[in-house]
Amino acid sequence: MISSHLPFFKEARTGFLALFFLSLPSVSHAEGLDSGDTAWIITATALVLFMTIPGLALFYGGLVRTKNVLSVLMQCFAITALMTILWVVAGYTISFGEGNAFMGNFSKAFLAGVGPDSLSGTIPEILFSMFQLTFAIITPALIIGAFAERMKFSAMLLFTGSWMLLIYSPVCHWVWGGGWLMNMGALDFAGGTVVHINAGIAGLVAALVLGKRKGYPNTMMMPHSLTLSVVGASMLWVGWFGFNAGSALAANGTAGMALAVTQISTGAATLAWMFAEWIRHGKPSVLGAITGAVAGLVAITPASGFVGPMGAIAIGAISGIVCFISATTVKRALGYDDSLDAFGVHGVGGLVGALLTGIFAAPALGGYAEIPGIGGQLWIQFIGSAATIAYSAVGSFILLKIIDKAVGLRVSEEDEVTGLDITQHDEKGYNY
Amino acid sequence: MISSHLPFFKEARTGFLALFFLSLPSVSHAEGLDSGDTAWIITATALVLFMTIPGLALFYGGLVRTKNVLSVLMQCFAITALMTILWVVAGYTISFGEGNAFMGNFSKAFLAGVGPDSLSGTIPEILFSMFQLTFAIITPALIIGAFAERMKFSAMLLFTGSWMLLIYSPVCHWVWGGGWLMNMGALDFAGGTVVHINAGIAGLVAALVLGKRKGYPNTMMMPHSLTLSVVGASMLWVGWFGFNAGSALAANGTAGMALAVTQISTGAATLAWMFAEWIRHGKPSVLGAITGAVAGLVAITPASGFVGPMGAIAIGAISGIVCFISATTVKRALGYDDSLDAFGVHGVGGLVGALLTGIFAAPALGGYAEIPGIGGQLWIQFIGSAATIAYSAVGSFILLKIIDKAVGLRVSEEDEVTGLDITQHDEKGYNY
Amino acid sequence: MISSHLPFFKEARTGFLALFFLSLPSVSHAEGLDSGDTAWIITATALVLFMTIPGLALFYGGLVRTKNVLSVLMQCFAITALMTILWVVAGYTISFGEGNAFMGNFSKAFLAGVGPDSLSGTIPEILFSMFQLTFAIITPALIIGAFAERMKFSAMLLFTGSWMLLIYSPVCHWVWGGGWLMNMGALDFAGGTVVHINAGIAGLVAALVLGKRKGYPNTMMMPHSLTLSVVGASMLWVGWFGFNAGSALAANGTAGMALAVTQISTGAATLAWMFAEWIRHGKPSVLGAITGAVAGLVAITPASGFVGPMGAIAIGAISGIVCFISATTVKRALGYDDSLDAFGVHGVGGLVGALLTGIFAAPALGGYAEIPGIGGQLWIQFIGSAATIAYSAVGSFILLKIIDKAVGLRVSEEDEVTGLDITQHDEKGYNY
Amino acid sequence: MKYIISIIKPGKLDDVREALSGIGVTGMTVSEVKGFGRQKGHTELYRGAEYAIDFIPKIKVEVAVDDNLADEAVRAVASAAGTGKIGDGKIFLLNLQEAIRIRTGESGSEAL
Amino acid sequence: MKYIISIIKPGKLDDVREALSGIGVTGMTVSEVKGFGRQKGHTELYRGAEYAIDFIPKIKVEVAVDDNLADEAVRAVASAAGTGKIGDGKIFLLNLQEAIRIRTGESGSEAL
Amino acid sequence: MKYIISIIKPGKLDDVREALSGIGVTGMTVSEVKGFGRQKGHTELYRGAEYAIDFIPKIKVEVAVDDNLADEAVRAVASAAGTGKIGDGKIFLLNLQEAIRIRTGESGSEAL
Ligand SMILES: Nc1ncnc2c1ncn2[C@@H]1O[C@H](COP(=O)(O)OP(=O)(O)O)[C@@H](O)[C@H]1O
Ligand SMILES: Nc1ncnc2c1ncn2[C@@H]1O[C@H](COP(=O)(O)OP(=O)(O)O)[C@@H](O)[C@H]1O
Ligand SMILES: Nc1ncnc2c1ncn2[C@@H]1O[C@H](COP(=O)(O)OP(=O)(O)O)[C@@H](O)[C@H]1O
Repeated sequence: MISSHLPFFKEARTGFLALFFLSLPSVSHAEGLDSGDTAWIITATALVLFMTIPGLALFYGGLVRTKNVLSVLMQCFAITALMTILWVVAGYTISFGEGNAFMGNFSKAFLAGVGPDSLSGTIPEILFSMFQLTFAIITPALIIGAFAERMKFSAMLLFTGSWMLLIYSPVCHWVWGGGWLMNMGALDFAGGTVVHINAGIAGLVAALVLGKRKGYPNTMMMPHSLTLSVVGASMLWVGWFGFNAGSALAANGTAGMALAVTQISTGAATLAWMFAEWIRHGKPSVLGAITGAVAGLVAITPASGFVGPMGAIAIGAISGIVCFISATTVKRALGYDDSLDAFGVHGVGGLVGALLTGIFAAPALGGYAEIPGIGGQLWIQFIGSAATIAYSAVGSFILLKIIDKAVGLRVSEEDEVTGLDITQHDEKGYNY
Repeated sequence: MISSHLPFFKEARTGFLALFFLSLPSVSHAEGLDSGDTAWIITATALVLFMTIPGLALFYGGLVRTKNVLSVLMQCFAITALMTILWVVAGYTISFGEGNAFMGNFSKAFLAGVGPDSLSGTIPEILFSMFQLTFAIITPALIIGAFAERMKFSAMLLFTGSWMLLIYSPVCHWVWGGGWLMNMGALDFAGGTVVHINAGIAGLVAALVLGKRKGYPNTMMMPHSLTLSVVGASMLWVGWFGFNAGSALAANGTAGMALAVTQISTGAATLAWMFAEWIRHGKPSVLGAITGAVAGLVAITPASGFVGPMGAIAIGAISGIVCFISATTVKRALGYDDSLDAFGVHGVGGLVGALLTGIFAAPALGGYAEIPGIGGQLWIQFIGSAATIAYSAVGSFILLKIIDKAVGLRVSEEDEVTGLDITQHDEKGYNY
Repeated sequence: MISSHLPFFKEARTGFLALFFLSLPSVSHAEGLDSGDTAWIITATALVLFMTIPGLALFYGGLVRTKNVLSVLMQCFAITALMTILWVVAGYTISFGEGNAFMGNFSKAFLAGVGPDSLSGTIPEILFSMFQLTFAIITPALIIGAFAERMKFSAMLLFTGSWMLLIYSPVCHWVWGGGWLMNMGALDFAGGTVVHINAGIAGLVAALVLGKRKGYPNTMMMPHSLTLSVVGASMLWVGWFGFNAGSALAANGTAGMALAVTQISTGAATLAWMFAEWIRHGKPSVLGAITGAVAGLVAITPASGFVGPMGAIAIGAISGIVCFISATTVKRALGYDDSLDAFGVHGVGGLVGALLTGIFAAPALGGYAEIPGIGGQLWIQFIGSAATIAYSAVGSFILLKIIDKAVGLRVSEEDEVTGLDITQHDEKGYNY
Repeated sequence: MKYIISIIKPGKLDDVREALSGIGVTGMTVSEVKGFGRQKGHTELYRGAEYAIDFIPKIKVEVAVDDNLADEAVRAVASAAGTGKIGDGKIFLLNLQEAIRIRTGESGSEAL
Repeated sequence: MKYIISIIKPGKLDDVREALSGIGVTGMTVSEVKGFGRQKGHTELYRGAEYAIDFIPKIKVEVAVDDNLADEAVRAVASAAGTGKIGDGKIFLLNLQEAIRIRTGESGSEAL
Repeated sequence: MKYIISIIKPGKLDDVREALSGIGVTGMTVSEVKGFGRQKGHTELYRGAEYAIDFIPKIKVEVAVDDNLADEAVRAVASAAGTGKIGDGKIFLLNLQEAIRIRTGESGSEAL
């Protein structure tokens, strides 16, 4: 059993590798705890929670029409609460329990055996489980962008809850919990496949199953407050340091580099989208700049512990352009209604990032991972992405169909016109 | 004299126990400083400040009517500034100066002797004093929810300032500064009595002394922006990690567990309130969900270093239901106008938490405190709560009456109708 | 070569002193890394980024008229992206490359040689470079307050980008990168000259070169949302802990004291401005309170590692009063249109702070710096400020004139009336 | 038919609505306006300068009524909105030539 | 000339605008209003209490038209705004004495 | 009595208010509206698509005046609001049958 405080281990190729071994029931050895690493991961946990509430809530909330703003905020907030309980009950153990190559066993259901003294590497395991929880919160929350403005609140709870347990947690186990993708050598530092491809594909499927919003695409559906969306995007940017640099699970050089490439990729993607739009439409839009930033954040996520500053510029710039095309031209051409571009940005950006990680992680290109050649690694990255896409698509489709039968997915047309705030919650976002 | 870097001491039953001993004038021994603990407490200090501005300011600010939004923001902001100076001058020394069982002496007035090299346990004492300051800021700020929309700004400054020095600081000394409740073994990890019961009771008294808002309860007084309130509640949730996990005063397993139970209790309370309201009124409201979250945060506060995940679920669920009843049915029945439910959530939630701490801290129930049996501890918890209620109620009443005589507590009816923003500050919250 | 982990060095008179030596190409010695210090500086980096987006963006965004809110948010956001790339390319090496007394050389262009293992003192150099980047982002962002509501977006990008490389980075080198002011013994812990005087003067020059907004000063130009501005100011306050306490580059007593004096100065300045206005105009305004807070934050910045609590009260109170006068009476008298008081608060507050640092850093006045007598230090502080003022004024003027010739600085009068949101970005801040 | 435009205090809308419903008015349209009459506004502060704000928030209530209800409607509004204090508001009565209910196409007083 | 005030559903503005443009109306003024007629409002929840909100958001469209266009304009609005459901709205027709185009000083039907 | 409805540019409200006060008008009601006439709107961008926004923000000023003040009031508004550019606005004059001051119950021109 490898001890987690060996230096090379902290810089290991997969951010969460340590956990697989160390999350086994273990006697307390608080001497192995590093207060600096612990300090950083407590903070990172706060940052990633902050990404969902209020970060993502505001980003998405600003983009919908006034009559639906509360519904979006409420969905993010309720997801945060619901995933917390489900994670404690079963999500954590499915993801990080010992188990087999496909899912964890139930040895850690209800966080059994995770006391204040159990360690995961150099940090308390209870802290590790909470850090991971924040990922299990934001991933289903990302999906809601695809079906915003038309799904029933009850159906949304059922879908995101079951999705987290049955889709997210197994994929998390594959990649970070000692499952088959981890063993195959797939590189996913902070969640390109687990989080972004996974959520993006689920969003696309949900958008297709639910159908378009009434009036789409002919009616203008302008964001009711881009001001809020800019605030939300800014919070996502800042919080993403917790996401990516936190995935080092330590306060060390890998964390520092993960933070740096996150910042650099995001800067590059923001500029890329902005200039692409400026050239194409004559003006750079604010919505473009902030969406570009999110694209850059998404794309660097799987790569963040493995690439250097130059790789970050490349990944950022490419993802900015590709997502610009996918969220505008492609979406318009294909005609599905991914309301807030959950698929167009997270799905597509996650895929771009997962594949480019296989390229720019190479030491020859300024990366820091030991990989079996760019071609070989690309193939592994492709397998990881394809498996996630397939599992997420099929699984999400089945869940949606079952819930549709059970309670109905979509609000009535009249309720959609009135808005979800009044019809689902008897409240309004603003009473000026 | 017990050295604070002994492991058992960091996990001591009262989060701030170390301080009583270590805040004595001490020679600098910077070798005792732990950079990881210090890193976390700096961050925690930032997080708890963030809870008040902008967190609580937004939560409360969104709940009032448009014409009073600035008054609420201004009250939170001015309280932050005022408490800072008063704490430096006398609050810190009353709370944590050596003194007797009831209050500290004035040896640390003006932070005398608290240089960059003095330590409090493993962190700089100056940092400890600032971390504690953030508690002394948010506690009076919580009270303003009870008298929102009708108190004079001048009276508010006088009341909160004198209250912090004369009510908060002594109670802080009782519980954390080496006073009688600490010695009796009262468990209050992060401020169930000191902060929440204390502020909640002061709020109730203030609401009664000031009387109802004109038009209450017949006129609808809808929150002018639930959007802002959701943002504020989200910030409170995130910031509360600083509050509770910071109260471990170290980056260790206790901090990790405090963070975890905070998250879990809040999730449980959010869901509890949400489903309770869903069942009772047919729809889950956003205001309910976010208030439920705050109730869960409040109730877990005293328990956070002592209970485990299962205790957290219980405390969260119970506080969610109890506060739902207290802020709706009970308030309506009794007829007082606690504008933003400072008492209904913080007072009641704090009491629920203080008592349940005595139960779920028991190792038999998954807790981590050495207690003299559940019954014995419950009795101690009851004494602590009762003493705080009595002192806060009487003290607040006297202060309010004196200030009413001196400058008048309440704005004129006409000013109340016009709104506090224009009448107290000659400004408006929005000029769209 | 002095090793940076000697205790006295961490408390060195110039916060960033360590870097000059340690940022030389160095072999990896990860054993020198302190995880606690690293944890804190990662967090501090997040906090300072948070100051710009969304902090400053909201503070400034709330102060403009509805039709220009997005333009301000977009400027802050685009600056964040642009500076990130420019800093990686050349800004970092101009600031912290070895070079001469006036600027760094290009040895670190594209962050050459800054891998995950290079250290800067006890933290990874890549982290140090990112922490510094956040300063290189906020400084040009501060300037936009001076020319808000009238500058072309394209001109703004050209100006802030070239200004960061040609004005900010050299001054940064002078003071923190081993340049002449550092060698002379100028005290600037976290950026009184480098950041605030520098940005404030550039803002004044820009306000003069661009001219007044149409209608100024006769038309009322009320902040469209003081609510947002209070939120922004609150975020600045919290984030500033990263700015000042982060400049200790370690989690130690100096960081703790820097945090404390930041808090105390800000409290004092808030109250000072508030009471000054209350006395003069009969009511304390919210805009006054939050601007006072910013003034206090600005003024304590250069002093934050060197002064004690009493010095902080003095610096805060003085800066609150002086900035109150400069942003109201003086601005009105001189007639320039510094839209959001970038000069009146940052320029003036920075100067007040830079000079008072020379006084209150003296151990006799409760400070912690070894200085050559108050008079001598004041003279050095004066030289540092004067040099920054001169260089920034002349340099900014030249850049503005060149850009005016190239693309034009100011939007057409019609576009100014319509608002920058529609004319520069084809979007609106709100669609309620 | 008459078209009655009333400018009232914001807090009086509920009373006015009830008074009108009471006499059988089944529909009305309201909007937020600002105005001034004898009642003066307030002062706002910006960067130490005081600005006089002339306009005060008011509510505008529009109802179309049959001729025989007009007087009663005016009286109902006046008594419901009145406090005897400055700023109580005004009522304006215009002649309404035609009214149409879009849903049914009914016109004239049947449409009200 | 006639002054036509139409209260329509928010989602129907574009249709109404096009219908009016179609018959040659070259200008109009719209505002956000709230109202009720036969259509009732909704319920809002606050701290466990339910409040009935009577008023529903509507759009008010005002157009001044020449006499000979008036009937056609009313018909255009009615058919563009109608869905046959409750809440479709109302049209009110007032007599317009004079219209002036500020820019040119033109008056009467030339000003429209 | 006359009821004068003026649609003006947002930036012109202060001038119009002063002009009207200058000729002895003691009250008025304003509201925010959107409209179009000859002046066209602007374009807004969303996800790479451009949308034409027809409506431009305007201010609607309503004043009730005595008959003998009507012409003067119209002229005052016209000259204060005019810039000679497209989008200057329009003035509509309606006949006002009755006006009531709620506070006192005064009616007719005394109520203005
Ligand atoms: N002549 C007028 N024309 C249009 N609106 C008016 C006029 N006079 C008053 N109003 C409207 O009525 C509101 C109430 O007027 P108020 O100050 O109560 O008048 P008074 O003091 O004469 O009763 C004003 O705010 C304004 O909106
Ligand atoms: N008598 C009236 N006076 C003024 N406005 C009216 C009147 N009746 C209806 N309205 C306006 O028309 C809107 C639509 O009315 P609606 O409920 O469709 O009436 P109906 O059911 O009679 O067709 C209402 O919301 C209100 O704004
Ligand atoms: N026929 C009309 N009916 C109602 N409002 C009108 C009409 N024509 C113009 N308006 C209003 O007047 C405003 C200004 O019109 P404008 O474009 O200046 O007209 P013009 O170019 O004919 O002078 C418009 O935005 C609209 O609100």
